[in-house]
Amino acid sequence: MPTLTYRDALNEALLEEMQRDPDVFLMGEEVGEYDGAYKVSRGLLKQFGPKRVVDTPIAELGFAGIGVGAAMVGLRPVIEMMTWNFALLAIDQIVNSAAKMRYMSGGQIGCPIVFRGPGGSALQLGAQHSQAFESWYAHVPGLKVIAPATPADAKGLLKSAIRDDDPVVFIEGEMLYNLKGEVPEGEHLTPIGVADVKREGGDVTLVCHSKSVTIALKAADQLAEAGIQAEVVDLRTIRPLDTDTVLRSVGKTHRCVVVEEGWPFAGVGAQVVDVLQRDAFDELDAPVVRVTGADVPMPYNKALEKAAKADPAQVVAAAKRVLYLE
Amino acid sequence: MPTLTYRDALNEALLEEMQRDPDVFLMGEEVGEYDGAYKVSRGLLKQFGPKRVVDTPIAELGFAGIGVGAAMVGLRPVIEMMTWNFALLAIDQIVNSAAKMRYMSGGQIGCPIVFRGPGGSALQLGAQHSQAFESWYAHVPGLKVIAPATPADAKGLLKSAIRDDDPVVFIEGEMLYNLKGEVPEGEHLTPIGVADVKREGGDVTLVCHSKSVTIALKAADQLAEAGIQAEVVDLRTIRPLDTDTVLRSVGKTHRCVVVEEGWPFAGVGAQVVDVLQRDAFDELDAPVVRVTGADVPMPYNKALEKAAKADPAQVVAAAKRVLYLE
Amino acid sequence: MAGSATKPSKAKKAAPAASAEECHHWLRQMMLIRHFEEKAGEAYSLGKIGGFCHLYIGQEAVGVGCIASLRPDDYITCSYREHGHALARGMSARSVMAELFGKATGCSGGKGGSMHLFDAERGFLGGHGIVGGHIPLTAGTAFAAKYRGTDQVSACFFGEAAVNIGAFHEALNMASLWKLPAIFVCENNGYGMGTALARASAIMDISHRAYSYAMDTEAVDGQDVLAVKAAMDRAVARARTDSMPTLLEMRTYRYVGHSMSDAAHGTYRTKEEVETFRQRDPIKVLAEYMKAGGMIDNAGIAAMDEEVVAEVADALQFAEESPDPPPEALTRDVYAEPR
Amino acid sequence: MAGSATKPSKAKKAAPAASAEECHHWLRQMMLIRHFEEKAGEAYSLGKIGGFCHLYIGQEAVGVGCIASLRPDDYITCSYREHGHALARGMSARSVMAELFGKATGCSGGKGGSMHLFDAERGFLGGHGIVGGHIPLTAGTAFAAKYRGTDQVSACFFGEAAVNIGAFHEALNMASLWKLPAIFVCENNGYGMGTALARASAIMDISHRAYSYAMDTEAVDGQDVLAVKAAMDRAVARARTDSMPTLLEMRTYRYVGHSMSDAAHGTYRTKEEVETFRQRDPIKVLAEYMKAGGMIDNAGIAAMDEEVVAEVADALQFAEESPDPPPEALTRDVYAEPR
Ligand SMILES: Cc1ncc(C[n+]2csc(CCOP(=O)(O)OP(=O)(O)O)c2C)c(N)n1
Ligand SMILES: Cc1ncc(C[n+]2csc(CCOP(=O)(O)OP(=O)(O)O)c2C)c(N)n1
Ligand SMILES: [Mg+2]
Ligand SMILES: [Mg+2]
Repeated sequence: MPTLTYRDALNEALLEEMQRDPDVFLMGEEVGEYDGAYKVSRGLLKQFGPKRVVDTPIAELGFAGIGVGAAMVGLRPVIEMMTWNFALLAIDQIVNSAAKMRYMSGGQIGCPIVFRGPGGSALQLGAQHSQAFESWYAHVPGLKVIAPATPADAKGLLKSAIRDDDPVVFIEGEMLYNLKGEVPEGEHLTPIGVADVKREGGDVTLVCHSKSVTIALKAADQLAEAGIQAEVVDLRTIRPLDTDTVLRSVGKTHRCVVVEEGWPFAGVGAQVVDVLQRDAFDELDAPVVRVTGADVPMPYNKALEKAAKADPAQVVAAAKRVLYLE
Repeated sequence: MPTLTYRDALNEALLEEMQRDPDVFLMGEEVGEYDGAYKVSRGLLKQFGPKRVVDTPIAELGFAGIGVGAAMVGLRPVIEMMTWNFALLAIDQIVNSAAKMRYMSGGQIGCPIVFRGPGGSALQLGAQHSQAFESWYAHVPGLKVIAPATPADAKGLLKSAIRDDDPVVFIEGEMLYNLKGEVPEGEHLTPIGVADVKREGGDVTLVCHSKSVTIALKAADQLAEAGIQAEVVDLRTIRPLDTDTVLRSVGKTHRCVVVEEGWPFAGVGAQVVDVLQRDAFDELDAPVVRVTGADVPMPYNKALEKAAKADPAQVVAAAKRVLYLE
Repeated sequence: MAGSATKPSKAKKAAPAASAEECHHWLRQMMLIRHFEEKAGEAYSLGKIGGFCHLYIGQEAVGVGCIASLRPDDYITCSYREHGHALARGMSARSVMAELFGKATGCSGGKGGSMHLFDAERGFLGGHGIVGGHIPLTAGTAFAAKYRGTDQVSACFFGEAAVNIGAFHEALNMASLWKLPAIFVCENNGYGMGTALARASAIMDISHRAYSYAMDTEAVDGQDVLAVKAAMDRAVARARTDSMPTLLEMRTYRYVGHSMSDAAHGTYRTKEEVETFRQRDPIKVLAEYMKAGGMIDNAGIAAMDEEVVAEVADALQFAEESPDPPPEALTRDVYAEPR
Repeated sequence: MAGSATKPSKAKKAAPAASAEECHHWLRQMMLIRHFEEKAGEAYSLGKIGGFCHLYIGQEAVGVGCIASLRPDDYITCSYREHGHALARGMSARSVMAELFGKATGCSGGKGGSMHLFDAERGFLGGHGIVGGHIPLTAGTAFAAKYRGTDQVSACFFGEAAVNIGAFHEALNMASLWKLPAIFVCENNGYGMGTALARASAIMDISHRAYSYAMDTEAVDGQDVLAVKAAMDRAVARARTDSMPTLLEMRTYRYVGHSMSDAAHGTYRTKEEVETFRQRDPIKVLAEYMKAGGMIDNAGIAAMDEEVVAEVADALQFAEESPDPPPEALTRDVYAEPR
């Protein structure tokens, strides 16, 4: 199996799906001639031409709506948001048009569209360029929300998302683009709504997604040195949430830490906790502890930014807390 | 003490604060000549003139940004969103400009602004006009989020919000505008971030806000008939969340139901549950149960809409569940 | 009053010829819409229709004239004020009224309502509730037609207040930049709810907004269905053959309030103003043209009126007797059925 | 290549007179900005500056000429490409460089960074990271000035790609509708990241977009600081005395990549194109004008250069030696201190 970067795995998914289905097209700022602001769409313009790889003006609300209109009549647009921070301008088209079209039309008109791009923080991009909005989109019925952590999942889930008949919010990560990993070739379709145990362990469950999977795996290694076996459950899909896999793990470990990059209030972790405290009430030997981004706008300064982010040390401390070791 | 409708209590707050501080002005669609789409600003144009009661074109992103700009240089804008569904178009100015201005500027430039208007569902307005977004705004550091349930709180909290030096998202309710209640005259300032026990009870805590307070109070009456005394805790402010008052109540009742109009996934209730399961882990005799809006876009049909909404019967059933009576 | 709507200016072009048969069809359609809306208003007051309900009384010529110019496989997206467009597109009075009543037999299954009428087979891609929100959708369906190489065109209907919102600006710039086969029809009825045009836009000549996008444009007398049809024909041809978009400003007027919860006059416009504009009632304008051309007489008009009254009465009864959607409809169509 | 920037056209007006003293001041400012940006680029490559960093090399005349026309109590809001405007406004090279280094002594306390420079006392209301997002903010500060009855004006600086976004359309319509004392300065440097103007806007003459808002407008040679100053003076006067807004299109060019992570040429424009535009380097244009007018000679220019080199070197050292913000700064200024 070849080893690819997360970026190239996404590129491969786009390439294969555009080859497979002529109705699939890519639209967004700098996706064509510039080969993508983060090079995810490198080579696609050359391969498919300007009709199917469409560079746009800076007008997120407009081109998100154009994507929805095209999806309403049967095309399968992939709309790139240069980053999910800029998608706030387009959120009316995602939430009021795409998410509701099938329901409002009594089932007549669906919206098979994928909105994709990097979310969350990178390094010192400041308050307006560092936000993670998974919990916002996962709040909305009619949307599916996917946040892959590895190159293999990135390819498999993007292929599944493009073939899905519902609007999908697909959140990548600038800090993940260079991550390397083995990626199955060809028809590698990862099911939507299915979490993945990335590391087995019996002592504590670390629920995570996207970048926080890397954090959780590092924490798990450190915990292992202290003789604690952590099970790392990568949600992969935020909505629909695979509560069974999480419950199965917590049923085994009886202790849980939820790790996410975003802000705490009503974040993805709050929903995971809500499910666990109800459906695993008798299984939990300790309250679920969350590790999140600091509840502040992202500062520019390097040291402050580091302090604002979830990291392995905080996860290790949280794990020890639910094990009553600290 | 006079009895006012929720609408007139808001009107009184606007009138008093505009009289008190010449820097306070009201801007939004139909707030002036039309006396407000829901008549909340009735008479203000006549009293203060078009300089301070400003009708706008339909351009939410634009006039929300104009409000932020005016607040950056010391005015105190009250920006009316005809409904919070339309504010999705302005959410970049609320989240990327208003919420971050003080932090990005290293404390130099604040943003004393109030965005207000009706949120949530009314009767048969359909999917695009019936949404409750409290949890979205409460997710964002830098914002305060208020959702009053009664005329007295509406007046007291709007006066406090207008005097607050931070951006406030103030969510009213079309179905609350006609609610009557006693409203203190003059300098009635309700503190932000303080919940209010609207009904004492020792058996189960019903946490609620905005319209769900009315639902919880009705449920409490029905429960009382079954000999169950429910304590109704009205959050009033969603961010900052008054966890002390909630914990105090749950410390007494050991059982909790959280009621909200919005969708379940990562809703306000999920955050309340997250806090309770951790800080009241040993107090809870049963998992916290939530009653929310159905996880669907709002249908138009009357019967389906009714089925989509939280109601007293569901709260009674939930209360009995946490009391292991059902 | 704050200022009345822009005076409807005579179309620059000579009154275009139209066959007697076409005129009959249009007259009947406009009368059907007028009567349908009057009855819908009554049903609303009787509590049979809930929520918001925006009537099309006074603007019938725009919907009828424009949609008459379209092919069955063209695409249409509208704002919430779209009962007339739905009927003009051939959706039955039954299916539209049943939707207003929230019934399972409604064109959106009772889940859309007055503001969200859909008929996929007829390319009727909705009523939409966010002002200007559907303008990019039209650019999207036009993009799809061009992408597929069909010569379908896409028509968008929105009000004059929508030209001041970001979605209008972004969509028209891209529609022109990418030469999309779209016709953007602005129904300038003078008011956005209670706000007269002069209080919302820095320019009164809305058609001039097209210059920012190097887009063809025309201001048209929206009360004259023949003028509307002729202008739309030009725009449709431009889209279908040259794949070029057009902005049409239809100068029209609504005789009723913004919605059922807004008075017809007395707050932001006078009774006199409404009466003045009623002089050029689109139904009267066409009827007089047809009578002058010997295409119809008063008896014919009366007969036609009886037909539409019957059709609407049937639709009301059908809606009344239709069942509600079943309880399980609540959770259906949130997502696609898994394949 | 996809297409070069719009050729800078000579300003219609005659080259305006400016005093020797003013010219000296502007030449020094432009040289300071040029040198500052070159050193900032180096510091970035050495890892002392993180994140995004957008340099102003080539566009100095616009910031200097426009801001020279403003009073100290006027308001300025910029995009993320605002180092030059900050220096032109009088913010010290020290405070700006320290902010780029993320230090506590930076103009935003180290928490804003390159894209978010603020100085409340100087009315410098930020760099902002959302394209077009600060255009309504300028309309807001102009609204505030008019509300208070002061004759302050508000200037907004944004790129040519920002004219295609909704915030531009909505803000300019309201600024014109309410006659707000604002000057909207579009710095048309030909590209929005890698997208040439012709691939983003349906019209190439950006100044014509003002017609949609009945707003005064001018296209100006952005490489000639005198022409820039003269045009800005006209716009500032219009705002200060008549409270009328203006759209100024400054035709300029950037000699470096969009940001530090974008090559100066080779992907979306050729080296030759960059060289062509370098012929009209704004510093060269002013220096030649001054030499021709006997205001300065090469020795004077060299001396001035030494001064700015020293000033920037001092700023670099200051930034290097300045402390990081303290750890508790993380949670400060999220909300106001309770009164
Ligand atoms: C973004 C947005 N803001 C506000 C509203 C509330 N609203 C509904 S219709 C309307 C007036 C629209 O006027 P116009 O565009 O002229 O259309 P008309 O109703 O006259 O056909 C307003 C303000 C909305 N639906 N969407
Ligand atoms: C809404 C939004 N979309 C995309 C981006 C990413 N981005 C930052 S600058 C830029 C190009 C802007 O070009 P222009 O407005 O011409 O300004 P210039 O950089 O040329 O000064 C883009 C696409 C952003 N910051 N905001
Ligand atoms: Mg109108
Ligand atoms: Mg540019």
